[in-house]
Amino acid sequence: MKTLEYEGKAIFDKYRLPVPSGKVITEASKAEEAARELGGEVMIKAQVHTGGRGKAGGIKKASTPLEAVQKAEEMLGMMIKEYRVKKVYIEEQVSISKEYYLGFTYDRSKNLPFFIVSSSGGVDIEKVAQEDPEKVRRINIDPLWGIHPYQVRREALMAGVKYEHIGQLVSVVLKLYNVFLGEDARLTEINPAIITEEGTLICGDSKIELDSSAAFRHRELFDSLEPDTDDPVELRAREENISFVKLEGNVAVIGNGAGLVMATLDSVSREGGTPANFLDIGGGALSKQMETSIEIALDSPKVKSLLINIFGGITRCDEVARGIIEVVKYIHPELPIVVRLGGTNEEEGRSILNESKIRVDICKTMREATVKAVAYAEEG
Amino acid sequence: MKTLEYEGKAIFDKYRLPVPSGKVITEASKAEEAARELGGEVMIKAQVHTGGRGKAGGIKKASTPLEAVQKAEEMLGMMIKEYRVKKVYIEEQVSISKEYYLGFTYDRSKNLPFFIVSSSGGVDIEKVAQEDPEKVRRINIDPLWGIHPYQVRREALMAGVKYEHIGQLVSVVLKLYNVFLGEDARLTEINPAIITEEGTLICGDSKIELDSSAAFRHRELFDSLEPDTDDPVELRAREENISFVKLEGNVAVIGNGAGLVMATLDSVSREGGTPANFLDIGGGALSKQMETSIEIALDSPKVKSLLINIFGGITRCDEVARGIIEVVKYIHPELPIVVRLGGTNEEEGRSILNESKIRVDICKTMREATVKAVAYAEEG
Amino acid sequence: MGIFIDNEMKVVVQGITGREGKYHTGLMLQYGTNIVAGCSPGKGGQIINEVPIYDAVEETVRHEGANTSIIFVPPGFAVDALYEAAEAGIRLIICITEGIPALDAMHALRRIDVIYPETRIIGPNSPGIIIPGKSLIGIIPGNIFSPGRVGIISRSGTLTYQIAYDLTNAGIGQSSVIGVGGDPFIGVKFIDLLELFNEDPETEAVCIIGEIGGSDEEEAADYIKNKFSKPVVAYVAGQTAPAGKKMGHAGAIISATAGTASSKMKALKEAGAVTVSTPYEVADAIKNVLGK
Amino acid sequence: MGIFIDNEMKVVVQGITGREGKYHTGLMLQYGTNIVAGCSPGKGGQIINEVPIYDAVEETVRHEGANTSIIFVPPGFAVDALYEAAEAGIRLIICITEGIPALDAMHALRRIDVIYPETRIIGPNSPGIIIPGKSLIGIIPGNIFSPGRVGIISRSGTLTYQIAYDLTNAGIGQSSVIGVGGDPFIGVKFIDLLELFNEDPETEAVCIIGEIGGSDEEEAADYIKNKFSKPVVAYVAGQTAPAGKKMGHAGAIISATAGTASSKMKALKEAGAVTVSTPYEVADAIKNVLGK
Repeated sequence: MKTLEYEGKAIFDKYRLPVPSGKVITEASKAEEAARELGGEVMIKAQVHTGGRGKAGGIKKASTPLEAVQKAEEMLGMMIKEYRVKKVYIEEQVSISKEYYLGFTYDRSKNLPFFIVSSSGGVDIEKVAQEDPEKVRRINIDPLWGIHPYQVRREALMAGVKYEHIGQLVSVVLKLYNVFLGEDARLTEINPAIITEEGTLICGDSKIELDSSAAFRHRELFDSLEPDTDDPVELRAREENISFVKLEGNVAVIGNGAGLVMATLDSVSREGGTPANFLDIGGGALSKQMETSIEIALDSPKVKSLLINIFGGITRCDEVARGIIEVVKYIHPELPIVVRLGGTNEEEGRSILNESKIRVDICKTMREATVKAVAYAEEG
Repeated sequence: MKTLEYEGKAIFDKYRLPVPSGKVITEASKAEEAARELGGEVMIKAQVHTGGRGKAGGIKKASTPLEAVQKAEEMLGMMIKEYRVKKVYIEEQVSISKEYYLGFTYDRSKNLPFFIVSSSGGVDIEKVAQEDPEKVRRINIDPLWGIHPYQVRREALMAGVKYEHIGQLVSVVLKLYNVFLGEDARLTEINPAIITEEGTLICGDSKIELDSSAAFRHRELFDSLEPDTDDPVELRAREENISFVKLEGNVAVIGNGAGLVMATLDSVSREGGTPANFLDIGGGALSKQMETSIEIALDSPKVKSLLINIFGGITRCDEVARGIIEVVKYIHPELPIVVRLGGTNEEEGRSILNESKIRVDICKTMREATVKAVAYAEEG
Repeated sequence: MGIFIDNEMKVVVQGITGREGKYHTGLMLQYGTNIVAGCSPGKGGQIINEVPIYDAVEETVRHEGANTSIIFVPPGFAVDALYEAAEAGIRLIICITEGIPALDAMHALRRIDVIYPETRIIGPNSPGIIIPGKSLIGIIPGNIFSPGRVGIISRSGTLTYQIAYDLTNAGIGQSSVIGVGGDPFIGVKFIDLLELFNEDPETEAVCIIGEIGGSDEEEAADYIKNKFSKPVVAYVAGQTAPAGKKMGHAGAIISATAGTASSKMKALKEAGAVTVSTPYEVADAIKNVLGK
Repeated sequence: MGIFIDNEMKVVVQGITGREGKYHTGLMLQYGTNIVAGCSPGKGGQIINEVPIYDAVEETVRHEGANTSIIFVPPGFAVDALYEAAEAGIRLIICITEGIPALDAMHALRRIDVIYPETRIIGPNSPGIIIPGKSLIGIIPGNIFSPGRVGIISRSGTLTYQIAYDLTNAGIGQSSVIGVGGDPFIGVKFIDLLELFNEDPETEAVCIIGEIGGSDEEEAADYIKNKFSKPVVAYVAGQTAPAGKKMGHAGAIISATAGTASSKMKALKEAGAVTVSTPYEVADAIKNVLGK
């Protein structure tokens, strides 16, 4: 779950990280009062779940409250990549004498978090790492050891941070690590960490990715966050707790188990088609979940066929077959549906489907089913 | 630094530990409004830095706001051991169906904190440990491992806590450990942890001992706490950062270094006297510190002689001698003073003192000085 | 008997009184697994499926000699169960629970690694281990496996079943099958298992079923190149997955710079593994490497 | 050369630019201690007392071969200095700083013990170590010590000087003198030092200077009883101290049930040590046990 800048900055503020004052608005008319409260000269910043908004016109200066209204008006409703700007953040302007990068995320192969510092902030850190590797330092953190000032100091100096900024920077980094741990983040970033002309460090932007698995202990926060997608189908899938990712192709896919669904997408590609989505109905799910899944998978004009690939393990294929029949009878899909049932009681499952006379193609192997679904999509 | 009940409960509340509502007052007339706000039937509890206040009449029930005023009036100003009651806590009454004991402190020999749980609460835990050892369980905590619900559950059940209370108890214990770590405590105790007649766990009392060495990062809290002594001399010593403990004897003692001062007290006893205090002027301290130290050491009618025992290491005895002369000339003490200077430049130090003609006895050895100071005290 | 499993294995089921725990305990017992106890705080003294229940894992070790644990406890409590098992002296823990917060898992794995270095953890979010025909600790459907000489290591449940079923139908049995789990932080990794399979006399060839995300496959490739002496067939799921999107498993995310299926396949291929691009090509590839 | 100290010792002073650090560096150099570097963040490149200064301990290890550190850093930063030294590979750390929060010290000692088990920490709140006539790492006044064959281990600074001075005046020299520190949580304890003195060919007898609080003396007594082969003279300060009051040192508090001077003296006496009740009786007792 990704936060918007203003959401992340509110979290930063809770941990006493230095952030500029600001106010989020959804109507341009509110920009005037907000700008006035913030001292007149402000930044207008589009709140969207994507990077690169500066280049896309999503960050503007305004010198007067009226100019703030005008800029907010231009910005609200515009598109940045696939995201529509629904909120803008009115923030006090800060002078910039230097920009650093500070971030935490984790290294899966070592099962450890790591810290990155760069003396080149305000730009994409991956790009800095490629073009100016000597300006970027990264260290793994042993969670039993913790992160201590000497480490931050050492790495920051090696990355080219000026000594006069080290004191503030150490304090900010330790707080940022508290955000990382305390909020169950997958990633926390301050980019840029601005040194103002007065020499004070302040967080120019915020980036936080939260771990949805930990939502149960951050309920209030999660409930308050803007969803990080605008897509109504993805939103619905989330509500129904269905694991769904929209893709660009025309063969809709439903399967059970993340690995099997990914493999089904691979198979669609391999047989010359293009998958329209990833959709894992999960283990043990039957008619209700299947019904919603089919609705979600088919909710796109691009989709030309549906491939249901179920492997029966503990849940037997005969049970699955009965579930499919119930749903298909009820929702009457108009597209060709190919069903493949394999595993426990697969033959019983297939004969139940056959006898039901519902309009689905029943296949024995994954390859056969995939080839058929791809062919339907090409025809359709 | 020990907290009073109401101070500890405010800390508990910050960590979301369940505490009854209450209000601290210093004038009996305020008890009426407090009691009314708390529902009429309240407890009146003397806030003093000592245990056993229940037996001493420092905890009373009141059934009406007017009775609360009357009880508060009786209690304010009374003495409990050597402490005068200056504040009382008006607290809502809670019903009691069971009382447990929960506490954290640390084991110095293992360099680890430990947790204690007992199914017998509301009484002195040391006494329970002696009389009903099977009702008390103690486990060491490896700070790298942490304390986890399974440990609390296991120990609590073994100590005889009822299973139906375990869920709440685990949650309270984990929060109490957060208090222990988060506030740099030497000890945190909930005794009793009350199970009400409705089956809810609530903290009946609070006991917290804070680590003064960590005061620099809890400045606001430390500044807000009542001092845990009423003695004006001890209070002054604290203000002056002099390490001072009042004792019962008549030979005042000043020395440099905690070990040497303790050893000087031992020597006074060994030579048949009784020390009046412990006072360590610390390393490198000279005239100003010596002046205050002498004032503090002599501020008791019991004191009949003063023994100054200084060992010159890095700080040389000649420097110390000059410091003593300056102070003694200025404050004109009327009691016999015995000074012993040993170590670096001890002979120079002694001749400087001798030549100064100030009225002090100068000794070469610690034994000689001690014997002399004890003899003076007996005479005086 | 198989990877991690010998005749001395005595299993305690943590969370045996929950729906999943109870159900799969029945299936494991049917398969012949030596389950000696269950653990469920507050339910001590009960008997479920003829298995005695205790309040604490430590009691199951003391009274029943438990040395292996399987965890069915919900995500908010599963890490506590891991700690409890490790402290009680359990030396193999299979954690089935899905949805444990990543940082909880990370802390637990590191702590247990440092304080109880003898303890091995499989998962979280693992389907378990099966030694076909002999023993099953997990939620794997035993009926689709058959005894034989091909080892399987996998990050995915259903996909493993799919591939094992194909092998079984092709007459190729399996020696040991281990699901390492689909979470970002897991205990035993591919490389640990390859070391064991390298020494395992029951195993002739190994099938690796990878996924996007992380770098376990790359590390495995490195090991295969330098030290592994048996033939390997590998399939990595997610060749069509876009970067930054979670594909079902919490661990199946391609980051901006690493974790793509093609980089993993490339590494494995260069290390000498036979790689295939769909699961239904695995059985033939295994036949080839075995020379059948 | 002495306990913990050999000819390979190369000392870095952490906090060398502070008042205390600078002053005592001068005294240590005068005494002949091999100080190779100082560490003070932001002051790297300077030279103080002919000692080169670096920003990080790791650099002093890399450039000067430092293997021993002495810490003069203020309480709020001292624990960071401990961590830095341990990570940099320093294997003996003497922490002079007084007033470190107890839980900080506890965490640091435990972490370093687990992650860098080869690292020994003396202190915090230690006056240091002296090998009379050879080397001094600490704030101990060197002039009052003399070379000889009596080891001293102590929880107190000035009291150690007092007793060592009496010994020197009585013609009894010292082999190694170590102040373990007056804080509640310390690294090296009496028992660790007794093990070393037991094997030390330079030492004929040991003098233990204890204090109220904790149980180090009791543990030492246990070791003396069972394993220590040299004569011991012991004095425990604080026989007249009341329970619950801090006697100067943060560690010198008698708890309700343990830590009294009399219980410590009793344990030491029963273990075979000669105990005395004032510091000025130590020198005679040492003469006696040495048969002089």
